[in-house]
Amino acid sequence: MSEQEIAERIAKFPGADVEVLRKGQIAVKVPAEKGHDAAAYLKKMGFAHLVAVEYVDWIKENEFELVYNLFSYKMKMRAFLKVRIPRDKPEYITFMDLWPIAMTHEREAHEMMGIVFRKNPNLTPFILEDWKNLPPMRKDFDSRKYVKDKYDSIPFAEGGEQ
Amino acid sequence: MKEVDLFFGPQHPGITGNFSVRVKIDGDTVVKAQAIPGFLHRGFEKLMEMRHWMQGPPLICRICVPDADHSETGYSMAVERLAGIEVPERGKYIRALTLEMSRLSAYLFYFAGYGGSIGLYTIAQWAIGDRDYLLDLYEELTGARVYHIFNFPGGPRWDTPEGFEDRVDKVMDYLEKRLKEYDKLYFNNMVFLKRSQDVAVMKKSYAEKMEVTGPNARATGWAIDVRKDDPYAAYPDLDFELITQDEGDSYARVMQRRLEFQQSIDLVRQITKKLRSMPRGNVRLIPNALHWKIPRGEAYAAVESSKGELGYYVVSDGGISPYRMQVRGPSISHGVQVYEEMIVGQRLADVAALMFSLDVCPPDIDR
Amino acid sequence: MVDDEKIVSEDMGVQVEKNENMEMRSFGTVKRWATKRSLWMVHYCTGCGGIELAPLMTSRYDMERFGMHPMVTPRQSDVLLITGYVNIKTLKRIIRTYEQMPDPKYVIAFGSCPINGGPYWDSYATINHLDKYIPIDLYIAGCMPRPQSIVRAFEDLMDMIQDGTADGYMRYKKYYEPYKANQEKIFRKWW
Amino acid sequence: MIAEILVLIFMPVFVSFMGLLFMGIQRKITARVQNRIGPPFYQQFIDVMKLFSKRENIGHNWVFDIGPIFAIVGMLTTMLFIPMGGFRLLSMDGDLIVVMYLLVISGLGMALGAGASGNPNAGIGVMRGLTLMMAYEMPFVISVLAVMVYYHTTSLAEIVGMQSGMWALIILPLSALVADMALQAQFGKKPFDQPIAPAEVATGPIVEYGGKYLGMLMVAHSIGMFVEAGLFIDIFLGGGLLFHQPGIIWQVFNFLFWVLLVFALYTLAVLVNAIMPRYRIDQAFVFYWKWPTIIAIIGLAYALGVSVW
Amino acid sequence: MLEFLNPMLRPEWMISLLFIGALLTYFAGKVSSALRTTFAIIFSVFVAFLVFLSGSRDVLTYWRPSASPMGFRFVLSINALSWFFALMISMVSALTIVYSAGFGKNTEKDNAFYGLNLLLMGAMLGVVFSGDMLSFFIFWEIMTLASYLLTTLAGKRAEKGALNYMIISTAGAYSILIGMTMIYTRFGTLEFSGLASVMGGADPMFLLITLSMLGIGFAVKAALAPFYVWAPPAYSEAPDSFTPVFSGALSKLGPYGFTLFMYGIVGLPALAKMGTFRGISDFGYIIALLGSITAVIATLYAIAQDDIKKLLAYSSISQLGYVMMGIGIGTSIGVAGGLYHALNHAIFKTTLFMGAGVLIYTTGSRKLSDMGGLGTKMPITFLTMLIAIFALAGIPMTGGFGSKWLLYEAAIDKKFVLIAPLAFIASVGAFLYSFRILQSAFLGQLPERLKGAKDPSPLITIPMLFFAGLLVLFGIAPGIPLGIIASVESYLGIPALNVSTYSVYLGANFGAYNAFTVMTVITLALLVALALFFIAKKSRKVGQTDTYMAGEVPEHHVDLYLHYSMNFYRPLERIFAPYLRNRLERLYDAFGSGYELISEGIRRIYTGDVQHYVYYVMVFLAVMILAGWWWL
Repeated sequence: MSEQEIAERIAKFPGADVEVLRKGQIAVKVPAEKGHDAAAYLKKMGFAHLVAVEYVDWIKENEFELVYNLFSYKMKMRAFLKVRIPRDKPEYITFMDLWPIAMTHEREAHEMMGIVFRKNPNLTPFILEDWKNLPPMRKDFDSRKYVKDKYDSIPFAEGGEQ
Repeated sequence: MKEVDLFFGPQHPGITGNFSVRVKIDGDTVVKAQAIPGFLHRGFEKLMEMRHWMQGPPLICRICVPDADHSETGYSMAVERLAGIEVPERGKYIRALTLEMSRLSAYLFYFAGYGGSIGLYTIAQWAIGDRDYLLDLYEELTGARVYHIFNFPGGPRWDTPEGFEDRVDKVMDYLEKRLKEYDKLYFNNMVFLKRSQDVAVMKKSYAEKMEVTGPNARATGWAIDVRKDDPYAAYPDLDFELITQDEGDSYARVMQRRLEFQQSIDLVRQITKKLRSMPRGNVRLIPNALHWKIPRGEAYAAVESSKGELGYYVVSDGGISPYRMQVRGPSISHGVQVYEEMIVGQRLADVAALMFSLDVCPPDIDR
Repeated sequence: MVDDEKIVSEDMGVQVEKNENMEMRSFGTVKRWATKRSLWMVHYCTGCGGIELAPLMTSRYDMERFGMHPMVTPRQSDVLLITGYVNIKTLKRIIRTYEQMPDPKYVIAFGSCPINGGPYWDSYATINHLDKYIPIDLYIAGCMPRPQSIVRAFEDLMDMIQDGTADGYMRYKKYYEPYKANQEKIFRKWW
Repeated sequence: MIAEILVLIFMPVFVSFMGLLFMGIQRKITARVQNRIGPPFYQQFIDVMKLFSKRENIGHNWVFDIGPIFAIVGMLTTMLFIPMGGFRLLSMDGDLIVVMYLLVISGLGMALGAGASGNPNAGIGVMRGLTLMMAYEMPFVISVLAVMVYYHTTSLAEIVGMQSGMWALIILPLSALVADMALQAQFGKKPFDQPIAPAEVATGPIVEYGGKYLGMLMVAHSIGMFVEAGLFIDIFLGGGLLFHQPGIIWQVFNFLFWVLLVFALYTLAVLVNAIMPRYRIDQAFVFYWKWPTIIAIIGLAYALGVSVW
Repeated sequence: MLEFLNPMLRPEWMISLLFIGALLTYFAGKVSSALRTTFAIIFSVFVAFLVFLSGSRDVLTYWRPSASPMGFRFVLSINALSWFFALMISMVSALTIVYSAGFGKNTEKDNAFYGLNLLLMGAMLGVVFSGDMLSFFIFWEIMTLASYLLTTLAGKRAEKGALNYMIISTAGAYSILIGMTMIYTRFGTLEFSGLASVMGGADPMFLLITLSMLGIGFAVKAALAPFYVWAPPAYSEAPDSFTPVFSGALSKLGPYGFTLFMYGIVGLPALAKMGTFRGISDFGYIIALLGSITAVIATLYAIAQDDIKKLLAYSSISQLGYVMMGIGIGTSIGVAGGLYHALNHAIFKTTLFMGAGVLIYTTGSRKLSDMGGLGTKMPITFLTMLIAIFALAGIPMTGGFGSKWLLYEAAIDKKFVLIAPLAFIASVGAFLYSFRILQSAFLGQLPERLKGAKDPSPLITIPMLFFAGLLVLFGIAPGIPLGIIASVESYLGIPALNVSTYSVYLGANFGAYNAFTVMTVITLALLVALALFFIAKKSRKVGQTDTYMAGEVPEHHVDLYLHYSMNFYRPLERIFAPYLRNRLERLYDAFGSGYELISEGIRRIYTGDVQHYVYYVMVFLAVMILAGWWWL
């Protein structure tokens, strides 16, 4: 099956905005409220594997984009299911019921981007420890400034040049 | 509850790298496990947003230390896809050569790790010692032992030196010879069989459910491999069949690597044969390294690293550096959730052994 | 938990030993020779440099020739190798491991990252100057340092031990307060 | 009398010296198996010296201190009750059973100290050690019993004396085989080093021991090597008596031969150690209670048959 | 100096004193608890002292021989054998009463507790002092009843165990009764001295049957396989301050019965007539084999216990198996080993149960996994229990080694290739379970809630220290107890053991054990080790949570638990679980539940408290016996 045929099949899902990116990669944009249904639809279609959950901070649009990176071993095809959620209220529903492994990916997205996934029971600190600042992957978190303020300002314990 | 807390890691010989698993044990049976990653977190994804496109490989190769070439190549491929660059034929072969050599050295590390975790230090010494021959080749080819920074967007940095293929073949012969000795010492060792057979069985359905990839998935009988499913570099032209095991236990996982080790040797030989017959010189398309703008869009590229599918999702807003880059480390599935679930009910003695047999690479979880 | 607090503040405080000089004169030479010829490292891969320790232990470089080999727990060890960049989460464990080691103890910082941050100089997750938090006896520059340079570093450390200049553990006691203050700025107090 | 006392004083010193030397040589041998050069043969002395000269030793409480002290006490005491080559030492004042019980002091004391460190790894290590002890004692006791039944004595000196014609190894080969299997676990070598498995329990009982504590344990271990191997030699290899003429020269030769046998036994264990992974503890237990025990029972039946009928 | 006590050094005095004391104590308790406790201590310690003093004498007492009804004569006597056991019993009982006074509880039950304890002590002394089978049996029954009642004092929880105990004991008692009747119908006398002269001539078949019948009764008390099922629940559920007596003293009456009848009355030559196996009687061999099997099975059970008292209960069964093994073997070495082990067991098991009581009192739990790290908080308890455990494990610094050594020597001497390995493996198992106590209770991490734990009052620690001291003394000088045992052996007509104060020597080509040399060498080695230890730098002490946790910081983890004690020997348990599925217990349970139904029915009819009934009956019996002696 070619990319076009698959894209047409996906496009049958109401509200789906399908785009063939390149060989073997299809992007599917759906409104946030339909994300879960679309994922279920894609899973049924054959995109049975959740490779990763990617998250992008589109600060200019004031939106977070969640990219569910799906793969079909049968069709040898990747589908990027994209949903956008508002930056002010970063909340979304978990996809754990479809793919249990989504728990770990969402845990990471929660920590790095501050997105809360409803019904995910395990949004505990994952990689960072005692992190009190803005979630680090957000565009408005300035790593260089943070380093300068936090680490570079510390004096050498035994004295000496900064 | 009186289940005892035991910490495996971060400072523990029973752990791969800098990682921690807190297990609760009842007697010597694990009843609960909690993987604690993050000790190697460097924020690559953030750092990449502050680097140029071409500054990627020097940084990104540090994601998984024993298997650095796959990290570079994955990133390079994602950028190539985004920019629409095609690597020259010879470049593809050299890329595949480095990848397979990287796989070999990672598998040697794997043999050493699993051997060490069940107490066979001799195999650890042998395997790491033999790995040095591969590192020598790398040094000759790239100038570095560990972080080669060799595979850039557009192709490898330079062509192979004169006579390199012969030296590679020599090392392959040596490794093949050594593999027979490994068989005697290790893979046919009675105690090794006892320790690994029927331990921590991963069923195929479970592997599919939890998105386990790479050799771990193939050891359950699930024939998946990015090299076949989403071919890259020179792999479409190379002749190899996927190897699978059916049992899915620790033994199958180790034997999977052992068989793939042999396969990789064969692949390297195929590549060197081809490289000899190819005209030298054209290995790379060189874009403007310092001010290379890549059109808006996003791309994903995955490579089959020694641990499983290592993927890069790169987003560009048309600027000189990535707008967003995200890594899908292979260990994110089998290192955290799968490990936590699989270790429950196993013996304390197998906590480390399972960690090594799954080949968890902590930095690709932490990034 | 309460005990720990007491112990650390009582015993880790400023307590440079009085008979330091006497020891140097009498048994010192032999003791220091023994110490330098039997440096046991903590088995701790804090960063990517851990990968080069494996070749170091095996046939080509074989550090056991110099009596060095990895030990499991800090109590048994003499040398703490900081192999590479130091994440703040790891830094805490490094400090705890370091404090659990008995004197004399030596710290070797490995690669360019602990010196000034290396390629991660602008990363929010790694610290840039390790010697702000624990005393370092020796740095090995490079990324990654080749095994030869590590061997060289150990030889240098041995020389430093022999002439008594590897005094990190004493400096840690002397500047205990500032070190602790610096550590406290990075993460919440646990000691 | 004075000569005897001198021997009694000399032996512990000599044995701990030789033990450390042997351990150094064995590290070298292991290194050769692993394609390495290995440490110098005197490395073990440097290590012990360093450990004793540590500027700081970290302990937990007084029970914790008991561990290494008892380890040395148990091993020293046991050693003096074992005939060593031509030297009988105190073996007339305690027989094989006394020795086998004295041998326990060391381990039990160590277990006490380890437990007092409050580290769960130590507790698990001790559990593994005791389980392993129960495992290997079964075949070991049966095979030693075969010797005791065959010679109808429990006195070590007597057993050694009665083997002047022919070693028990030749008369009771099955028992000797089993006892050597048990020796592997007594030495704490793979595949039976579960108590101190680094990747599993982080060296188990000695997890908290460093500095002088570890130094004392190393000394105790070096003596223990002689005790365990010496016991085997006395029971199965005729106490290493090569020459049966009286005279101090021959006695010294006998003693040297005995030391050589210890070295050979230890080397055998080390070579097996180098090429074996370790069992899980329950596998080790089942291993010992299965075939070695059956072989030992056959050996015992043979010994009984020969001696009674 | 103590001559004025001489008239009282008679068994009837001692027993009467205790029985009177029992009554006095019980009623004094109605007035004042302090008075009651004082009474109890005075009576018991005084009698124990009397027993100790009477050791030098060989007293044989007859009571009203002519006027007794039906021609029975009640005979009480002190001889080497009975004195040896009486000393053990009185020592354990008296010091346990002192020990229980240390807990200072004041409940109505305590009156019964002290009264019954004295009564039990009297009954036990009665058993060992009895010179005829009738009084032996009567005292035996009083003893059983008293101990049953004492067990039920622990409340509801103990009822089932106590009932089990009672039922099996009753069955055993019937068995004894049958044996007794058979002997009486055959010979027309029940006096031991008379029987001793005639039993030897009886035909082997008759001897086998009577000895077996009696043996079943004794085996029940000695908790020999397959009769041990009552012991673990009864020992473990009995009140904490009674278990020491139960396990330490009362259980020794089984071995006493065997020794008395096998060697004191029937005698070695007659036993040999029943058939021999390598020089010892078949009967003895079977007993020895059963003993060693008991030792192994109970050890395996003990390893798997988390309940400290249950662990010790199984350990008691196992150690009694050793005792029976020695007595069964019946050679000079064997009997000496058996009796010595009985003595040792009385001492160390009493200490251990006392220590267990202290631990339970301190921690409020019987589960080993609830304790931890108490070694530095309760050093005296720790040290005494440590010594007792060393004795239990047979470490050659304590008395426990000597007896085990003798037992092995006895087995090896006779080339018993079945018994010797079993005994040895059970002893290795003893290391395992005894270390479990140490590790779980005294070592490891101290739980937060036990931060305030400290050693108990001197009343409790002094008996424990006394026993621990005895164990060490025996460890240095095994000749002291073995000398007494040698005299017992010569009384029984068994060749006496060749002992000097410090060493045991078994014969030209056999082993030797010089405790003094061992102790000297250990001391010297200790000096060497201490020198090594103190030459090096003094160590800095760190807190218990400053321990290797793979670099992790404990404060970062909630509900951290670092004391490894639950399911301590899980790998072993996993291996043995299929083989130890309590098959025997289930059989008995089926039997017992039927019986329970019937007794429940009977209880309904009488509607009173069974305990009281039995207590009154017993007092009545005791009064009758006393009256019978003094006035009939």
